[in-house]
Amino acid sequence: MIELIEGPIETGRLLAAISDSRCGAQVMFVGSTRQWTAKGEKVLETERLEYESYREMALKQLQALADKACERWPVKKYAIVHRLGKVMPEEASVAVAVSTPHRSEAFEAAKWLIDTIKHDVPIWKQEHYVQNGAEWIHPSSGNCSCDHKKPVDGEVEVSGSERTQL
Amino acid sequence: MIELIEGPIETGRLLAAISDSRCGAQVMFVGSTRQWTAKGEKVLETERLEYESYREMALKQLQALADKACERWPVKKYAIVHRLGKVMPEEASVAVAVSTPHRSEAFEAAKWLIDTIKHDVPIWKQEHYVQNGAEWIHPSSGNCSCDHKKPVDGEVEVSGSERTQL
Amino acid sequence: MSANSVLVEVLLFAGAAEKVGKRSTSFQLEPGDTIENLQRVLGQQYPDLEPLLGISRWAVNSEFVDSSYSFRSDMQIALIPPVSGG
Amino acid sequence: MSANSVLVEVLLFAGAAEKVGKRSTSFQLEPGDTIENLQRVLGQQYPDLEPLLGISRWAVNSEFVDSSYSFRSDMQIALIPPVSGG
Repeated sequence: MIELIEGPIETGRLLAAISDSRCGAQVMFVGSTRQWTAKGEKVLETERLEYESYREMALKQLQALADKACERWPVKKYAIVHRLGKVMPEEASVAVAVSTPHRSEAFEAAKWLIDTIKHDVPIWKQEHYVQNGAEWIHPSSGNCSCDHKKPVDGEVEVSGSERTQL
Repeated sequence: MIELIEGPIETGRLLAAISDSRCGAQVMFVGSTRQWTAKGEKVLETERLEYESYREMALKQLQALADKACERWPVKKYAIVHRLGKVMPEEASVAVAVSTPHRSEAFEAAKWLIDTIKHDVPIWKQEHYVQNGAEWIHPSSGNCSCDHKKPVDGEVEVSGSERTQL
Repeated sequence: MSANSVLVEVLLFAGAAEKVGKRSTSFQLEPGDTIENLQRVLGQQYPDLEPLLGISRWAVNSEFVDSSYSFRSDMQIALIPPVSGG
Repeated sequence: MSANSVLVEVLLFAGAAEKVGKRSTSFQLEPGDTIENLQRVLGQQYPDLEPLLGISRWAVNSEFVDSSYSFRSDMQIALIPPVSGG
């Protein structure tokens, strides 16, 4: 199951889709809109996120990543759903679920998928702050909270000039 | 949320329980009954699992592990549910879910929790094979598929003498 | 058996309960007796339990203890064979 | 502009679409022109886009390509600023 959808993500659908009699382990990652984000001394409040994609390429890339995960790990079934449009605090923007015979490979495959999705799939978020307007998030290379490329903590926007006031 | 229950695990309840406005990441592990298990050249078919626990101690240990996870990682909310009694193929026997601000720590905390639960919480499974009777599973130390102690693949029962025919 | 001896009940689970044929068993222990003593007595009484005893842990009042632990009264003692939850 | 020049449409997304003020833009390119040429022309026409251009990738027909890629006709070209899904 690979989907880009406009409405809420129903995680139960993903888990049902990956159920498999050869598998004893399912791992699901759910990414959701964080309302409160610590940034240095300050805490920023997010009103909502808005996602857009290059749909055709995003679907193609997601399929390629899922295929690669099935090659690298004994993933028997997978489900990847990304929501587009407005996503409010605590709502899910993405869910990635895999089933494998044993658990360590499920954790590895799910983590690799979400890390790689965040680097290689053409989907973008626009963060709408309660007090600071909106900005498209374009993480500069090397400034990513995952260990996919460099283990530096925190996403950083490209530059101050990327910020636009609403 | 920490529960030992007799009926089906509703994973939606766990995800609802860990929703948190400070968190952008949720990871849930679901362990389910594997119907088909490769063992050397053979494939064994499981008819069902039956779980029993030392309930009082299991609840105390689960709470202690959850507390430790919250100390080691910025886990804001957690949910751990283990099912007891009969669990049929593809049904969930255990679900562990955590929410954290960022994703790498959610993967680490969820993996540590399920690995540690499988080593230190007094719950046991009796595997009922379609063709080979039933046996209580008591993994000898060092024979575990996780990397908690030694990274040796496959759980092994104590000895042939532990097997009883139904 | 001294006048001070205590009756200790040991909870049994899973394969251990199966080998012994019941879910708990009682022993008369002397003050100062340890888990090690209890384990020896249990193994003598139930030889089938020996292989499992060798790889099991013990718990007192829902906490793991080591084999040098010595008994007092009012304790819930449990033999914890290798666990397999999850 | 030669007789063989091709009209190339470039898809723009997110911050790049915001800077340019539209979701696609067209350029007349010569046969043999590469992504590198296109990127230079785009930067000259939209100076605000420069910082983002420097850290963006390019895709042709839904696959990432490098800057030496040279154009043919019938291609869907997209500027892919650093992604932030998830």
